Amino acid sequence: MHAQTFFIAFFGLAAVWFGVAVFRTSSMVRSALALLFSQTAIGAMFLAMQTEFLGVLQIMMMATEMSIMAIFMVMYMMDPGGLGAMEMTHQKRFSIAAGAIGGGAALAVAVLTPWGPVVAQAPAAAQQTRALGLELLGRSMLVFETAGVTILTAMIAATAVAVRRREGKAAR
Amino acid sequence: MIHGARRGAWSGLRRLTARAQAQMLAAIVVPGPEVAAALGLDLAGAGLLPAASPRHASVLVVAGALPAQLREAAAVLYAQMMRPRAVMALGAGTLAPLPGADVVAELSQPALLDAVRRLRRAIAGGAFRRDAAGFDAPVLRSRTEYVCPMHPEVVRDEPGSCPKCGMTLVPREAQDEGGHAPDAVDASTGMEMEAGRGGGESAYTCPMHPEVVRDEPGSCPKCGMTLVPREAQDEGGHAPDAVDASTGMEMEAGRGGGESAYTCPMHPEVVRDEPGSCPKCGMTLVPRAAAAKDAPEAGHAADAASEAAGGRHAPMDPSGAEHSAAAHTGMDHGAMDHVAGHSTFMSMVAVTRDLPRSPDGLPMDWIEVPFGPLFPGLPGGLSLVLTLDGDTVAGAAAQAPVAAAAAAVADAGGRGLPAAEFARRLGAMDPLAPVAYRLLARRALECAAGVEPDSRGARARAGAAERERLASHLAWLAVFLGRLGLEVHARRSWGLAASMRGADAARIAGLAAAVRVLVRGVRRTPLLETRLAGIGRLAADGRLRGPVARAAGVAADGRVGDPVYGALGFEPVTRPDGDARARLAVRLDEIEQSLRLVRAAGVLDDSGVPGIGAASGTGEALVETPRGGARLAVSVERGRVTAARLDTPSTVLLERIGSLVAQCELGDALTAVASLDLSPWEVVA
Amino acid sequence: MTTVAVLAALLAGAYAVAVLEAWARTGRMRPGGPLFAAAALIGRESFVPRKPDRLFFEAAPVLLLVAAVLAAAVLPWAPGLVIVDLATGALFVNAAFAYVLVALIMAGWGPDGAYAMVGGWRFLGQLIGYSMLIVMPITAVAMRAESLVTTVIVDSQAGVWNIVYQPLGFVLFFIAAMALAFLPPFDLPTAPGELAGGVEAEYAGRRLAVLRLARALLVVAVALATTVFYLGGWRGPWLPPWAWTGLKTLAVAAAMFALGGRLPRVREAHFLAWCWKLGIPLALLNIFVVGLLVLAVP
Amino acid sequence: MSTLAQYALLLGLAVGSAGAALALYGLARAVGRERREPGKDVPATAGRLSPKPVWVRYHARYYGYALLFLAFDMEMAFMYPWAVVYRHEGLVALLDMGVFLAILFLGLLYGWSRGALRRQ
Repeated sequence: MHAQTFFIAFFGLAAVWFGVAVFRTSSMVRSALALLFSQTAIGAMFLAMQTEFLGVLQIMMMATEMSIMAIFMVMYMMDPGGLGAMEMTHQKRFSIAAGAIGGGAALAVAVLTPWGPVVAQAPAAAQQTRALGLELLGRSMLVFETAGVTILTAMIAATAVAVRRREGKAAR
Repeated sequence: MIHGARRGAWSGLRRLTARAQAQMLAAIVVPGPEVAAALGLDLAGAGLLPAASPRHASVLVVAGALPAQLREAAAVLYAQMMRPRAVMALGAGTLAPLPGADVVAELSQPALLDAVRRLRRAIAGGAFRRDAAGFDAPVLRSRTEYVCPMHPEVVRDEPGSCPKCGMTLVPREAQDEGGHAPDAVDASTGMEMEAGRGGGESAYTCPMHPEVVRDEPGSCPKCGMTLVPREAQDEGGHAPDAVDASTGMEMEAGRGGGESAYTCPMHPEVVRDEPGSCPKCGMTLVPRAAAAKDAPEAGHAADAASEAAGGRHAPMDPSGAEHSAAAHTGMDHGAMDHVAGHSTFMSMVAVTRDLPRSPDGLPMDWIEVPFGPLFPGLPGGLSLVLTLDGDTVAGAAAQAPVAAAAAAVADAGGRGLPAAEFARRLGAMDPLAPVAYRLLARRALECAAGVEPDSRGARARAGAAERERLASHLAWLAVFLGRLGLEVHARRSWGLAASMRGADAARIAGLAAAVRVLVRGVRRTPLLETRLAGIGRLAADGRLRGPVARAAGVAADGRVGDPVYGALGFEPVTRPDGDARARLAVRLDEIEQSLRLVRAAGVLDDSGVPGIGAASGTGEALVETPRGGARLAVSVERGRVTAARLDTPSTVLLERIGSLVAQCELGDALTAVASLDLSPWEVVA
Repeated sequence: MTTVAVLAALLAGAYAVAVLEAWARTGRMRPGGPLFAAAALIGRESFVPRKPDRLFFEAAPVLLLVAAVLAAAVLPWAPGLVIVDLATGALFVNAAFAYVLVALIMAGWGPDGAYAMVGGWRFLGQLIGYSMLIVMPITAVAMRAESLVTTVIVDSQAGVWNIVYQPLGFVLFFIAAMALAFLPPFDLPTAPGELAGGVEAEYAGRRLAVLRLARALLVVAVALATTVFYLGGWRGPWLPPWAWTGLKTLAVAAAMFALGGRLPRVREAHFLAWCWKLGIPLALLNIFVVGLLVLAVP
Repeated sequence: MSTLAQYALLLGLAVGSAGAALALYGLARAVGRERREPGKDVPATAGRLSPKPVWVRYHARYYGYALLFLAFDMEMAFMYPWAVVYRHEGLVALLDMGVFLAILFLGLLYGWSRGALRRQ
């Protein structure tokens, strides 16, 4: 139990540390990969909390998605290597306020929501995956299919933007 | 003992690794493996492993004499190799600026085998030594030059002021190739000017050691780096894109005299007399004068600079570094804040306005990347610089720094050269096709002197020319297959190409079966046709010659109509498509064809100097070299060649590279260039 | 104990793979070659280019090594002979393989050299092609096994190996696995003869040694994954189970090298087009067919 | 072995592999130090010194694929739990996932028709 708490705290701090690193560097690739490792640390936190499927999924998906984010940042940002040591932050006061409010709201939800009784023992990891599958095909089928439609919308929107660009009508 | 040893005394661990390194010799060949093969060297057969990058190589093999430019390039490669490193010189003359050769041998396969043995011993016993010397060469040193920020044409070797405008010249790192000034220093150009106006005193500091502050340009006493103006470091944020704009806008702001109004980038209706933030969105207001100029980010740069200028007057006190840091921090809260904020998302259109556009309309930075003169997979000596837009080639500049043709021909002027010497020089011009060029000289001289060539000799010379074509095509095939990753076939091809040198008809007949197996194997390689289709398409026109023209459907062949070849049963090979696939097919067909021609000729002989006595006259000849028809016109006076004009196939190919690779993917572009089989040695300037 | 045994097996596999790779490149089988190569690399200098992203440059080989080891850690050599028999093993293998991309991007970006950078971003394009062809066939394998546990997946092949049960999935996975380990003809990021070493171009000495070791382990991991998912893992007559796993893994690796030496390097545009216009529809078809089979044959 | 012990072992392996690499570096260090020489630290470019930085806006021509890939990657999150219970649920699962994949495939076809599946 103590080990579990220790690792949750350790990876939590790692996630925060990498999260800070995102803004402390002027290199776009570093920034993107710092975000990746922040997300990986969150995945490790999930593992420490014994939610195996979620944790491994997080660790897997973030690697590719953040790498793709890195290439898009390198494509569109000025000076992606950070050679000019450009200051990356702006509107600091506003951001700090927004961050504080957002963080406070999340904390409030976490603390104030009645989560119900604590389960003494987490279900076995294989059982979790099964239960998730049954949930997807049972109660949450509509959510699942809606997710499909949402993804379709995203694909169409993304393609439409890319295609318009290709024709050179609006090069943003 | 080798020149490139690591420093240190022997220990057990070092002895062990030295022995292992003697076994694993990864080699880089200069000028290139195709030259080595033409000289009859089979490097893989001698146990040298190919190295993709100089970082992986432990031996630099010099095959044959190198022209000065290639020696310099080889020195750069050598400098970038990791110690312990060695130089093996095979039949090479001068090596400078390379250090002396660690192993010297003549140009032959047995000598190479022996040299590799000696090199292994030398490395096993000399990879470490206490007194290992460093390596330096002029080509590796960068010098600092001084340019005027306003007049780029003013370049001086010494610091000083511009003769045109009186401004202080700013330092810039420069290489012999030119144009290598790092962006951070470029950025200083704009800022330096500002400082100059602000009082003329600027401080120079080391990018690595901020505590080093000088009031003169120079280099850092700690690390030797060029000092950069302090402002450049602080203001580096605008590098590299906003620089030009900021230079211009600076003047604008200076003239404006500070009476500009401030407006919000998002809400143009918000106008204030003072700097501050927008009541609607909270963003920092920007000066309207600049915004109206449609280059707002530049205006900010200027604004930021003038705001911060007070705090940045080059202090010479010991707390200089601290002072500068304070100035920087101050800017974070104020001016710098909106500069950065602005340029990251607000005014991308303005910021990227001057960037080059790709065909899909996206503004990108382009970089110039050298792919030569010593790039593995391209002909050694071909200096190719590609402008890359991501992984796509936006432009190309190809040069042949090793082109010797002009020199060989020009030297024929004046008193003139004896005919034999002229033929020898022309033959030595291109290491990839010496026989064809000797033959060309001979034919032209015979024509000039009116000597009738004897038919038996002509037949033997045709046989020798075909042997050379065979070797040349096989070497090209090896390079080409190697770059496609077909290592198995490439290896076989190298061995065959090297063993063609000096082989007689019987030996070639013995090798014919292996050559046919190779050709058949390449033809049957799955996906190869798909891989090459459509790459490097060149339409046939009157100027293209050789296999490249024949792959585009034109039977441009100097052998057509030659009675000697007619007697041997020659028919030109053509393919219609004009792409890399067709070039491969044509060369494969020609390899088989040359085998047949060699067998039909029976005797191979290219010796014999044309005996033209003291004849005079002019003559012209055309010989089909492995790369296409080469034409030579000579004027002979009393047995001496006084003038000569040479036209070679590679000259035309070199001109086509630019259009050939435009908008190709990088790998396709390099494949296209490689498929031409261009010989930089025979290019006529 | 199990951990030590499996790690030893992995190292032995990496050694064999290094011998195989040298054989594919030079045509000569030198059993002692990798030892010499390692000893030679240890004794050579290893330079960091100037003004690089030093953190990336140093981290890339180590990250590649970690990714390869972790991927192999959840794959069984015999019943009980697996380091971690994770409940989501098949998914975890994927997760570990995803960091190969991260490592190569770091190695490409780190040295601030053109050849390396092009190589790194090329591999991202390559991943966009092969990634779905790793994930979707594994899904079909999991459908049959009703589990993501790698040992259960081997057990599910008791009657018929998956190579027979879902040959389409095997072919797709095999090709994608080669692309993942950037083996020829999918060696776009390193591309000897085309990019002068690509992401490897600036690495030398000890860092190159770690990079090469990691790459060899990665090849072992993908070959082992192919064995476990499609070739019945440790199943086979006469020999002990671990020997079967070892033999099959080596055979898969040898097949990959033999195939790679005989095919020209693909063009990135072709690879992406094939993967998306042919591979993904086929992978979905494979899932559908396996779905019908699973329901039809209880 | 408990799941937590499994994760700890995986973490240990990761740290151990990194440690092994560092040990190798230490061994190599014992052989000798690098020697700084002019030109050595410039990235190797075929025999020409080119010290200019290459970290600039990089045009990746596969961004059309990349956008579709993000969607497909997301979809895999649902595929694994589904695959595990597939046999148990039977026809319902097949139909359910069939609809889901059909929707996704539609997206692929749309992208294909608009030219996202090619070098831009």
